[in-house]
Amino acid sequence: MIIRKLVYFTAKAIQNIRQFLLINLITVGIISLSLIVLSSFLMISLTLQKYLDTWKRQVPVAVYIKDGLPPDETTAVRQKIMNFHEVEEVSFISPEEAIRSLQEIFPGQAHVFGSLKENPLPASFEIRLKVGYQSPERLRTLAGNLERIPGVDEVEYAKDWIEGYESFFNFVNTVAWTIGTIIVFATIFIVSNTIRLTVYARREEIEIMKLVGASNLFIRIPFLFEGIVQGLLGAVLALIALYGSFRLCAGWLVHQSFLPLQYVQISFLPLNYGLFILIGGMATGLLGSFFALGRYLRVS
Amino acid sequence: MIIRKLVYFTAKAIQNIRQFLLINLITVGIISLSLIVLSSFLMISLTLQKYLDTWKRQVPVAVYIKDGLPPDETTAVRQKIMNFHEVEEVSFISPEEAIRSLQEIFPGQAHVFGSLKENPLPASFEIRLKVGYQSPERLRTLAGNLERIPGVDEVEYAKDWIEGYESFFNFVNTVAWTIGTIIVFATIFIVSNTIRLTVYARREEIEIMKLVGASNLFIRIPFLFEGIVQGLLGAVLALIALYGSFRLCAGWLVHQSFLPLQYVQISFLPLNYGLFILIGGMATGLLGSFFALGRYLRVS
Amino acid sequence: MIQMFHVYKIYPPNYRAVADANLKIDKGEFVFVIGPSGAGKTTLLKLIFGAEPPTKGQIIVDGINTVRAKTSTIPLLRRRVGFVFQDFKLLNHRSVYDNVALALEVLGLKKKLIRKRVLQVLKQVGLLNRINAIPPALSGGEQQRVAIARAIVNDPILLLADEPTGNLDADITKEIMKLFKVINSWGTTVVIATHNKNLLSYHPTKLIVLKKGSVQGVFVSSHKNSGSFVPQNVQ
Amino acid sequence: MIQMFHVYKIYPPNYRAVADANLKIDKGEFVFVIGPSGAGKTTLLKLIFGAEPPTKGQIIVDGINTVRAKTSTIPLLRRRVGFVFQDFKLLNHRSVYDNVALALEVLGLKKKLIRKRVLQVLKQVGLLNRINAIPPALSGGEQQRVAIARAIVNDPILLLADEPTGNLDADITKEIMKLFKVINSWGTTVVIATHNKNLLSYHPTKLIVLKKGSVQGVFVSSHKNSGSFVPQNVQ
Ligand SMILES: Nc1ncnc2c1ncn2[C@@H]1O[C@H](COP(=O)(O)OP(=O)(O)OP(=O)(O)O)[C@@H](O)[C@H]1O
Ligand SMILES: Nc1ncnc2c1ncn2[C@@H]1O[C@H](COP(=O)(O)OP(=O)(O)OP(=O)(O)O)[C@@H](O)[C@H]1O
Ligand SMILES: [Mg+2]
Ligand SMILES: [Mg+2]
Repeated sequence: MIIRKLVYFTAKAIQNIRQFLLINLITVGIISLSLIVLSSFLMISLTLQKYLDTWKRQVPVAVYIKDGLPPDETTAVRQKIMNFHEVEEVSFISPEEAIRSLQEIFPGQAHVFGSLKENPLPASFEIRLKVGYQSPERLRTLAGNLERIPGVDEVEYAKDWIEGYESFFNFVNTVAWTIGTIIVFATIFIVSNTIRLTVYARREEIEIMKLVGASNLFIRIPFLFEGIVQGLLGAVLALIALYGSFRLCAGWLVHQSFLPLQYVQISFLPLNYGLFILIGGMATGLLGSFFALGRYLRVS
Repeated sequence: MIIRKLVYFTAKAIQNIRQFLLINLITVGIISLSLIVLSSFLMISLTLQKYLDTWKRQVPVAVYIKDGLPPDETTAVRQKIMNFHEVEEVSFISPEEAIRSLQEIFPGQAHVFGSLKENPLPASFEIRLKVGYQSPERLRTLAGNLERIPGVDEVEYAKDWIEGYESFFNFVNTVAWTIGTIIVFATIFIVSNTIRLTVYARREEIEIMKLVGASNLFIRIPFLFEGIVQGLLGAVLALIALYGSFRLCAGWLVHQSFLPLQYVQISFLPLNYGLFILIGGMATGLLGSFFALGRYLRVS
Repeated sequence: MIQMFHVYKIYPPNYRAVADANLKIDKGEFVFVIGPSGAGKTTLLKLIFGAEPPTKGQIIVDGINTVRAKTSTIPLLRRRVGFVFQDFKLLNHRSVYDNVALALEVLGLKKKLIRKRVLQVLKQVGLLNRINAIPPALSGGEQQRVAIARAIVNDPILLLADEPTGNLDADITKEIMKLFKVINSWGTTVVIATHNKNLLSYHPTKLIVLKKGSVQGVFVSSHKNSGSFVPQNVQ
Repeated sequence: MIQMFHVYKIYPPNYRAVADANLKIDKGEFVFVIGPSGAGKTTLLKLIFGAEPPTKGQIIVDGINTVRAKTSTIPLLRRRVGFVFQDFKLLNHRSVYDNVALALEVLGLKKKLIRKRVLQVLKQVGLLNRINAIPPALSGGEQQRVAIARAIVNDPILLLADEPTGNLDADITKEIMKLFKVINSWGTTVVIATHNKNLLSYHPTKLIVLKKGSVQGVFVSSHKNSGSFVPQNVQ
């Protein structure tokens, strides 16, 4: 019984889609384009975040060691640093290495540094942190803790830079969420109202169905099926179009000498986002049909 | 005669809008939302560009002067630097100032620098460039030219940084153009197809007009008027909504301690962009109606 | 079968389509509603069908008070009532077959059963050759016959036919009226609204005369198939 | 006024609605087209009106070959021809007044002139009291009269009326037919398609009998208003 009804309603929905082909194509097109805008936005803001993340990962923390610390104590300091769970990698920078990199930074003054009687620079450990531990507060606490290790003279990191970065990141994030929310709402509004227009164009059909004694459910179900199919088709088309242009763009971008691509791979939408688009498309189609019908089902 | 026709068609368009109020409201809503997405995107990418521009403006170029250059020759160098039209501002950094800023950069080693017998650092001029002269190539040529000034030892600028920045900027730009183009096309597609759906819902009207001997132009003009009015209304609503939320957001953002806002003011769409939205809305409405009608006017 | 008590239908702003109608139609009757254009015939039928709510008064159809009934019972009633609409109300994008089948699909019948019954009825109205055409590709008379087929396909207990032969020639009119008579003889109450006085030769059991929304008189056949009427007092 | 040469109308896939029609209707004639449901009456009228292109053959209306004419001349012809459609074809969202006025608006007349003429015609068909109603709020007969009003409002040189009294009672039918007669007496050629043989009492000058798409015969009144017909050979 239930299977027979399911078959019946599916057949009806397919029949409807074929009979109102133009209307359905337009609806699917609009759903698809709305979702393309939404998901290309998602994709790009994800890439941007990844990009900013790699930047962040590069923030080094320098732990300067007291002048003339014996080697075994230096090793002990290294061990203690390693014990912090925030720490990903530690590398030792001898005073010679330090002056060499300073010379690299000021190549014009290479001779000046070379002529120094005494190396003024201390030895240090350069620390790379794990992802997610680069916020200004976390860094401040970590620096304080590191400074308390015996044998450590001073801890330094690009404080200004990390704070500037953080605010920039927040800014980009806020912007992304704002646009994202606008786009999501716009998509829902546009899709549901597009469906409303198609239902408007078919209001006589609904009226006639009511006149032959069809229950609201009987009228509604094929429309809901249709909405789901439209939403699903729209989402699938959107994902296909996105994937196609992603392959094209990714191929092209790799050949451009943009710096970021050395660090970040532009990646396609992760699986869960793809599913989100699919389910979102179906849900909007379904709910759009549901609400669009309300108005016409209420009249006797 | 023409005025009478204009009055007639305007009256028809208004009558149509009133008689198909729901349809028109939906269309206006969809146009409006599409334009909101488009223009909030425009607004934000403009703000981002402004933000990146202020960053760029801060790139300093350092011109190191030969050791022990007499004051009058130093002045001559300054004069020659000033003659470059790229240069916006020149400031002299004495060796003492240089070491002081070095001490600031390495506060832990302050005593080390203090104990130096001889100041190893040369005097320099720090140059700020005018906007638009910060591309890597331009900087390279400028540096070469500056180096050829007699009395100049070496020219330095954050080469890596500027190239990294440039590629980031290009990346953001490409992304913005890509999304922008997608959104523009999506808007046009959605608006024109929404209008197509409304025309579909009214195809009988068109058929009847043809049967009483109306020319295609006679049928078309009220629809075009309607399209223009819908587009214009949609654009106006979009701009109002944008301006409203801009005021709200701007007020809220100022109270957030995001760094960028110290440098950049989020500004509303410039006048020409606003006009672009208005005219774009009208044009999409007009063309949407024009093409939507084609199909139904062709049948006899 | 049908009872109306002081029924008014006043269309906005203030147009009296039906005023103070009191009627009683018994099960198995064959009733004509006649009156000039605009008299309120269609409105009266729509009131019985629950397609328009009355402004005032009570209507009882097959024991159901359509004014007070829950909205969910109206569809149930309609599945047992056939209505031939004056403007046909056919689905323009569906074939003749689908249009007629619709009335059985809402009953949830099996496909095979539906097919058998639909073909049978389409044969009765002489449309077997147009089975796959859509209504806009039919002549006026053919559309009207589709509407008739849809109204009778589900063996209704009550058939409301609004000007069912307005687009039919004399021969087909005769066929259709015979069909209605047959259906009536099987127990279906039949109410036909028409302006065509020629149809009176088909011996109604009751004749309701409308004029400007008022029931001018109800005439009841003195004995079956007599064709002569005597005034009747309705309660 | 109208000439048809070997006109065929074959609807897809292969349905002969009109086959080998040869007709000649002169200016000022009062013609009936009769035939059973589905005979091709509506199709014939639509062919004359240019609403459907013939599959084969030539049609000349008022000196214009509608088959070969540029698409831009068809609207010009239609402005001089009135058509009462069997399904009315009224704008459902426009008032009765607007529907009738439309036929004058396409002529580009002044508002005042339009108003005068529309009110005059609506009075003739007895609809002055329903002037602001929209068609869905009218009875079937009222809608039909709006369609008639729209067809005659622009003083057409040719009036094509498809079943114009199918929804009208005897009294109003008489009024409308009288109106058609008056219009005809002013020089308008009138062609009425109907299945209602009663209308023959209105003395056509020519009677075209259709059956299954073929012209079975053309009968011409032997002398004016005689009501008797003799067969005519059409070229
Ligand atoms: N929805 C409506 N809104 C306003 N007035 C209406 C509506 N429906 C019908 N009327 C008016 O009510 C009156 C009766 O209409 P109804 O359709 O019942 O007449 P009828 O007897 O069926 O006439 P006909 O023989 O012409 O079909 C008419 O004058 C009509 O204009
Ligand atoms: N668009 C169409 N496509 C296919 N067949 C059509 C179309 N229009 C009409 N027909 C068929 O052509 C035949 C003649 O139709 P037409 O409307 O001319 O008949 P009619 O004489 O006006 O009949 P009625 O008296 O019932 O209105 C009918 O059988 C009809 O089904
Ligand atoms: Mg009626
Ligand atoms: Mg016909």
